[in-house]
Amino acid sequence: METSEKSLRRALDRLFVPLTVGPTLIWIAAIIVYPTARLLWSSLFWENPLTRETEFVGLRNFKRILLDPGGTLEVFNASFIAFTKNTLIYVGCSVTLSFLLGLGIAILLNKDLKGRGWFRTAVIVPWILPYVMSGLMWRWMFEAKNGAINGLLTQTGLLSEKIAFLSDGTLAMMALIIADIWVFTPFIVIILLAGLQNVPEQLYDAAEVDGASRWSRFWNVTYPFLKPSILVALTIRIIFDIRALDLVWVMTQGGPGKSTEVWASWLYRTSMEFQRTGEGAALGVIMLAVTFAIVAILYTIFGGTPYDS
Amino acid sequence: MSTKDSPVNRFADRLGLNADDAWPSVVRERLVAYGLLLLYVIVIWFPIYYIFITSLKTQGEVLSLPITFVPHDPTVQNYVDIFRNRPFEAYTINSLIVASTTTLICVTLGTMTGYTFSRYNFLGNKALLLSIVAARMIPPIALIVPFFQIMSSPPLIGGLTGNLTDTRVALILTYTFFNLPFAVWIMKNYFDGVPESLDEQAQVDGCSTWEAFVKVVLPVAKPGIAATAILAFIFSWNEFIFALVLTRSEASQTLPIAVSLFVADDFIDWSHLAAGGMIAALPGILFGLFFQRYIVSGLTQGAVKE
Amino acid sequence: TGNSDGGNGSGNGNGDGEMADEITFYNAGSLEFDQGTEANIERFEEETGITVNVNEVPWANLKTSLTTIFNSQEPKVDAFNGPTWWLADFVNAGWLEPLELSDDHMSKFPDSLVDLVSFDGDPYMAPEFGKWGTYLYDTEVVETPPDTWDEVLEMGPELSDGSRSGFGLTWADKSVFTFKQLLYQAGGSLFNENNEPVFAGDEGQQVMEFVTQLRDEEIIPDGISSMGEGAVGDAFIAGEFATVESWTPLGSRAIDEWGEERVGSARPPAGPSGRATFQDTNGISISAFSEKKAAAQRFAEFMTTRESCKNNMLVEGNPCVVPDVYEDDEIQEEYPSWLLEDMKYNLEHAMSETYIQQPQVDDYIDEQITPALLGEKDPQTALEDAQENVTRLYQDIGLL
Amino acid sequence: MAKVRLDDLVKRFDDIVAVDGVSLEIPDESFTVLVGPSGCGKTTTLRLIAGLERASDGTIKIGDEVVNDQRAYERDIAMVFQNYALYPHKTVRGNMRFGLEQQGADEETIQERVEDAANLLQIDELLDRKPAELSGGQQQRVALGRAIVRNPDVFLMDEPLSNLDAKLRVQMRAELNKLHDKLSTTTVYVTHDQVEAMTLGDQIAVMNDGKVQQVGPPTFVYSNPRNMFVADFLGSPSMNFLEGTVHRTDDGYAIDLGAFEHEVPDEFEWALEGAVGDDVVLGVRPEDVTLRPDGLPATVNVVEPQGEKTVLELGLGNETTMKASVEPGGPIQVDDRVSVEFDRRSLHYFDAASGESLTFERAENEATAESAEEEQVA
Amino acid sequence: MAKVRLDDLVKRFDDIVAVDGVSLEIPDESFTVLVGPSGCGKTTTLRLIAGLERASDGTIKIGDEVVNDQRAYERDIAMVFQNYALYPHKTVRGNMRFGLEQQGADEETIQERVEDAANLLQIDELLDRKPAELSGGQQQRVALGRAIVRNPDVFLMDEPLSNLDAKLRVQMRAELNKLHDKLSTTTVYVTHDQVEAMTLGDQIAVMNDGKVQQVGPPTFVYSNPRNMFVADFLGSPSMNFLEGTVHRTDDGYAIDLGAFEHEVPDEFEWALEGAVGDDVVLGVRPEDVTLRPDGLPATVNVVEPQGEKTVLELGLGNETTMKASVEPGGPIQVDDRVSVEFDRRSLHYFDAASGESLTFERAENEATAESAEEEQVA
Ligand SMILES: Nc1ncnc2c1ncn2[C@@H]1O[C@H](COP(=O)(O)OP(=O)(O)OP(=O)(O)O)[C@@H](O)[C@H]1O
Ligand SMILES: Nc1ncnc2c1ncn2[C@@H]1O[C@H](COP(=O)(O)OP(=O)(O)OP(=O)(O)O)[C@@H](O)[C@H]1O
Ligand SMILES: [Mg+2]
Ligand SMILES: [Mg+2]
Repeated sequence: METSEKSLRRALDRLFVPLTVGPTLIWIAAIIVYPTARLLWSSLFWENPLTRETEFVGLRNFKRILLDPGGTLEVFNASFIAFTKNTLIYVGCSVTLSFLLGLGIAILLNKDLKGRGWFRTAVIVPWILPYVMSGLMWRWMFEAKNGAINGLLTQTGLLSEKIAFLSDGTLAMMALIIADIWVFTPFIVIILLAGLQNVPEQLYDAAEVDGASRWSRFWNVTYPFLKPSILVALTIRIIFDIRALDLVWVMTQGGPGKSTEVWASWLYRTSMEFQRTGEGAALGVIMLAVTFAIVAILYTIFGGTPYDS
Repeated sequence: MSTKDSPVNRFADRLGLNADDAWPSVVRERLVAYGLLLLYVIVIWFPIYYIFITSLKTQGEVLSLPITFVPHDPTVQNYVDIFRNRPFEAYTINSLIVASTTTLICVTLGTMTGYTFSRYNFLGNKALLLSIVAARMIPPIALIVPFFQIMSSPPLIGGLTGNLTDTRVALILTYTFFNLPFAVWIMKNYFDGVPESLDEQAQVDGCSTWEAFVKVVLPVAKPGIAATAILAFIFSWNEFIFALVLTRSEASQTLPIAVSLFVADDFIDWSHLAAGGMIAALPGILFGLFFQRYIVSGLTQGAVKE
Repeated sequence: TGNSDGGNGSGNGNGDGEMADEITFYNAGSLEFDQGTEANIERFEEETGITVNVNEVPWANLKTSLTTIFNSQEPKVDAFNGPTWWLADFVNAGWLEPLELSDDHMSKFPDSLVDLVSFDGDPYMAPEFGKWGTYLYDTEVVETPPDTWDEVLEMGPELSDGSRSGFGLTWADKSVFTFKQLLYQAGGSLFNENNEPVFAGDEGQQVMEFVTQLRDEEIIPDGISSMGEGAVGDAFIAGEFATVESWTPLGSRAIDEWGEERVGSARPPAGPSGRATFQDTNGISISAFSEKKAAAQRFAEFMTTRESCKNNMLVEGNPCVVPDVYEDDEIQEEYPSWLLEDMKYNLEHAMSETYIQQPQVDDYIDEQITPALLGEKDPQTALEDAQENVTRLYQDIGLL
Repeated sequence: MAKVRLDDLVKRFDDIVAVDGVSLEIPDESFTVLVGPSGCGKTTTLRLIAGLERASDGTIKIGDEVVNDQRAYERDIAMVFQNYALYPHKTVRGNMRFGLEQQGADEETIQERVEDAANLLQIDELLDRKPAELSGGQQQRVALGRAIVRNPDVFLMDEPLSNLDAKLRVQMRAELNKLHDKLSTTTVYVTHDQVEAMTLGDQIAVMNDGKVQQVGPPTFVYSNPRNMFVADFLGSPSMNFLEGTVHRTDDGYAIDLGAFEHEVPDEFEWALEGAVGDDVVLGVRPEDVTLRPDGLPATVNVVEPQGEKTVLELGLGNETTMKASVEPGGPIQVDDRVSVEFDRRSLHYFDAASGESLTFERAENEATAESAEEEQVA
Repeated sequence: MAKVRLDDLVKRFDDIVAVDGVSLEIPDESFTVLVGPSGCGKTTTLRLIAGLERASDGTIKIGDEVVNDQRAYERDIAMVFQNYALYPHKTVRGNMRFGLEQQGADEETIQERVEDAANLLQIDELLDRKPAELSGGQQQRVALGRAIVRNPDVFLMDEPLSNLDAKLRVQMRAELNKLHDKLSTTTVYVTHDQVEAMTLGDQIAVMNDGKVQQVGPPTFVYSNPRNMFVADFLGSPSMNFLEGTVHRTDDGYAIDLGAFEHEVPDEFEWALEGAVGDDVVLGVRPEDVTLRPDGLPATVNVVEPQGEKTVLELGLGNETTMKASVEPGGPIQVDDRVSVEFDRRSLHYFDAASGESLTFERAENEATAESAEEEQVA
């Protein structure tokens, strides 16, 4: 009796690893591996929207997404070029600007200030609000007639005419970028702040004793330690922005015209609205590849810690 | 010091702005830092303020000009309306169920798996861990089609009738996709920081591996679990795109969808939208105010480590 | 197009005989913004005792939702409110139940509209309310509105100055609708009887030429916004356009903002072939998989009676698709008669086409003509590219 | 309480052999200290005894039972970790109770034992605090208390004092001593601090490179190191080593140490008999180097006053330096010329090639004989 | 090189007064050690001299200049930190160059100085490695090298050896000594290790609670502590303290210590003249407690053999215990009854209330007189 209890205990103990890891692996296989496999699979098929029949088409979906259908005048599909450009502008501007802003705020927050906790709380909040709510909130801010920005600008006399921000391609992109910066800067702040706090305090002292100026201290002490955080901040930020649809969807739906159509909204539209699931999947695969490529590039630039030899 | 014991000086003292104990340039820097931070906070909170006051305005005031930055006649009518005229109760309940179930699953699995990854050197654990990290990089939007297909095809297992679209189950399954790898990662990094000698002490004290895990490691890991749970909850609570694709009725629609429903083809009901938005934003704001520490630590554990 | 849903449910479905006491109705967006529909549903519930469970789905998501439900043949939805663009696809897939609407019921709509919603002689959608072309001008700037395209081009430069453009064209967010309206005015169409795209023909070229001239003469503003954005309405109201070719709801909105005096209405400037406008109707259809078809039929009929139509226009201002209603006293009281007269005229001259994969086709056209209209692409090539894409799509599908 | 016996114990981690054939008898009620430099395998040995690692080879006996296959929770041991490993979420009382609760002891016993241990360690007043509210020394006591209440067969301690500051460490050392006198539980104690080892152990086992170099009572090992490693490791400053070649002289043996010639005293001649012509190493502890007239001439290079003693670094000839520990307060200054002599009784000779002591064997035999005598007397 | 002078230096952190009126003269070319228990303000004092903290009050002079308002980078100092604070991403060379680069030195000078310093410290071969590839001792050398190349007015060192293991620490201590002999740069050195302080300093300043307790040459301070704190802090094991009341006897003074009566030797009578009836504390260092027949009877409680010496804990009477440091290898065992005597020359008397030494004043005067004499001779 007692021995059987003992041996049961021992048996359970032996099974600790499979029992704790197994369910998660199965779960992940079901929820990540399987869909990913399906994505790759369906990128090779065409589904007839009328008959719902599927047909293996090889790489045709990729060709349709990437290349000029006629193949006569231009090599690349005009939409692909246009939306890639939009995506580049959107991701490029918002990542760059939010990174610089976030770095500044992180440096300020890293100072020995009383009430730092409160500032940090206040700074974080935009990131943890639902994107839909943030997107709509900014749509409301930019609204042509009753929006707060037009209100502020005209009621203070800075502007004589109200601007229909979201009706103009360039301004709409700008509005999107601003909203994106608003939402994601806190993330940069948190990550960079963690990096800043990793810098051993004594190195600053050492540099000061060594006679280093502020700028020299930043490059010689702060930056090497910040690099891993920069890597994380940029990687996550960029791959997040490439995939992020929420803000675009609620603020502009890719409009006006297609001036804010980015890869994510294009993918959504292609597969959900036009039911071209094969091409949507192909686009998904392309995004996947680009994401991994970007991560690889960022790693080569910012990879490694200051302690690496 | 006592000669200038005015309230202003004492306040400056509290903020570390007293030039007596610090270098003048440091004091100047601090002053500038306070100024800039304050400005930044005001700027980024202004939209939240604006949508908040919009939620307290009548529709008339919202649409009237000039724009008011303090509501003339603040009212909670919008909040009452959305709960009375629209199924906001159902949306809220959906959001709560989906977010908390997802959190529960992710925390349970993430904790167990994270612990084992942190402590054991089993066959292929490095590769498995790496693939979990890689899984976090898959753009969810790319998987929207497969998810949609899977959820809308008849279930493989179980005797449930119909497919999973428009059920909370579909959302929960989907959200674990975002959150589970993240949870495993946070918890693994957290456990890496819990001295292994604690588990060993527990074993020496007569605990089997399971008992040591449950009785000693888990209680010690509470802050890590809290961080994981809060982030998983927030992510699930806020998610929009998958909910948009996978839900279609109040049987499963969550608050973000509910808020987007105020956007009609040619008209947006801003005052009610604002009220709905504030409800949807509530957990975020509350968590931000009270659990900022956990959010930051979870994020840094989950993102920065290695 | 094969219509095989006869055997699918309606014949032997239990729904036909007894009347269910509730139905599920999918509505695009929240009912709150469809007060007309809401009011009519209330009336329906009162009169019939059938409860209508309204399911609000975001507009952008409605088609996906319905597609999934129909794909899995679920009886989740009985009736829904949608635009005509999906009709062809849905009917083709056998997802919709033909409506049992009497000739009497249907004959009150303009013929072109009845054509639009009928396949093989059966109506599949009961037209509920519509949006179609309208032409408005600012009486403070324009005395006599231009009557033809040529006159637009003539008068345009005078009407335009620094902050104002002479002519605005808009169908909210859909430049392709603008294109279609002009195409019909030029006497063209997107497709011929054999489902072959023909919009790159002469008429299409005339449209592109016309618009290009407008741009060259700076009669329409530069930039994308001029080509398709609800905000053109805002701009018109802000006084940035002397005249605007837009859609019906803008009329009542302008009157609300400006008062009746300032708003001028006219029939659209005639193109080479006439004054056709573009019809974009919303209506009610019934799922082939519904288990409550009888009640749903009753609902579809009720919601589209003359009475309901009128009511909807009174409550919400949704333009009614029954020409007769524009003579009605109550309506006459609510809106200025000169506006009603033009609306009725335009309704009766509205044109439209239904075709397979309409959103996709429209997107192909849109994606080509937008750069063309912005001067970034040769109009001829653009139309041809679009046509080529559509052709390829139809070949893929097996229509061609 | 029980004796512990390790036989040819081996533990490999991948390529590393952390413990390389350790055989060790830990008598019942003894206080055995494993001492050695960092990385020599002390901790691993202790963890093998605890059951926290599984032996790659060899056997571990606790009492008369081979416990190789038992996990830690199945063995009746208690362990004190270097960082104390107190459960941060439990109070001191909770920490101390936990082991007993796991054993299923009844409430009464638990309370009694906890009270007793707390009394013994003078932590009664801390029972309701959490570990974070305790000082290092107090945490240390709680960790001990947690082990004591269990009343296990064996106590295992892994550098339990190394996180304490110097004063406290000295104090706790004395308390550990008293505690063991009181409880007499078999204890295996790991440290890399030779003073701690010498002070605490009934028996010390000096380890290096995964192997036990020498086992024995501390003073015996100190004065009779088996090889150069042990000689060097114990004692601070370390033993001075002088290398040279043995040759015969008229009245015995001498070693040519370069700077001077060392005549081997009569009592060590037996050891060098077989080593003529070999390289040997003479070992002299600094405290056995005394300043006395008529000795070897030397120059003072460094003077390190340490309070109770002063350590000199002396230069003999050009290359050779050695340390001497002298009475403090003398007038000696850097660059003074002095004359030194070695305490003849405490000289050590090692084989230069193997590092093995040449004098050890006889010393051990003598010790064994002595203890045998003692036992007979007792 | 320059002397450093602190006058009434105060540093407050919010409510904490970390440095509380420190006045200290650090002569040019001296090696001054600040020593004291954890938290006593040593580091803060050093950082004030470095210019890493701003003084709340008082003045700091380097050379003849008041530097209170200069930041660290404006002062000509170099600092060695406890954990070395090497730039982990720079090579050893890069680390050593950095300070000179920042000063704008020309390439030639930089290379020359780096080479020289590397030679001096025997780290030439490590110049192209990164800190992570170095052992603790090597890192320590690099940190020193970084300071040396600067050729500053003052070296500041904050526990530079505390991260090294015992053997290495002893070795580096000797090297620091030699280095200072060679370079003669004024050095301020912080440690909490009294042995280190005694060994290294020309002058030690014992600190406690933000105040300097005593300044002087190490051996002088060791044998003439100004108060009980200093007496207790220096020496291991610590000085034994025995408290009692002074009363007159026929031929002088005696102190009733409970367990026994202590007769004050003649040479200390002057110190106790004014203390009759007061509570005083007798201080005896363990090495001054000798086992000799006909002394005070005592019982051995604990025997701690430490190799070169053995420490005994002795019980005198019921309550009083004291430690004695005796020659190792004796036959003494626990519970033996022994008899002890104190070395009469090395007794210390303190006022029990204030802790101040009663004998210190005269000792200081004597020392001053002596050194004045010496100076006259020189
Ligand atoms: N889990 C492990 N995996 C791989 N190698 C290990 C492991 N544990 C210990 N080792 C190696 O085994 C050797 C002995 O380690 P051990 O911890 O027993 O030394 P130690 O004597 O306790 O040293 P210290 O005084 O530094 O604690 C070392 O080389 C160490 O690196
Ligand atoms: N930046 C600071 N802010 C607040 N208090 C401080 C700060 N630096 C030091 N203190 C406090 O000042 C006192 C003296 O600290 P300091 O570091 O000088 O001690 P220390 O003698 O160097 O001790 P240790 O040996 O532990 O290094 C301590 O009580 C410490 O807590
Ligand atoms: Mg160890
Ligand atoms: Mg310090």
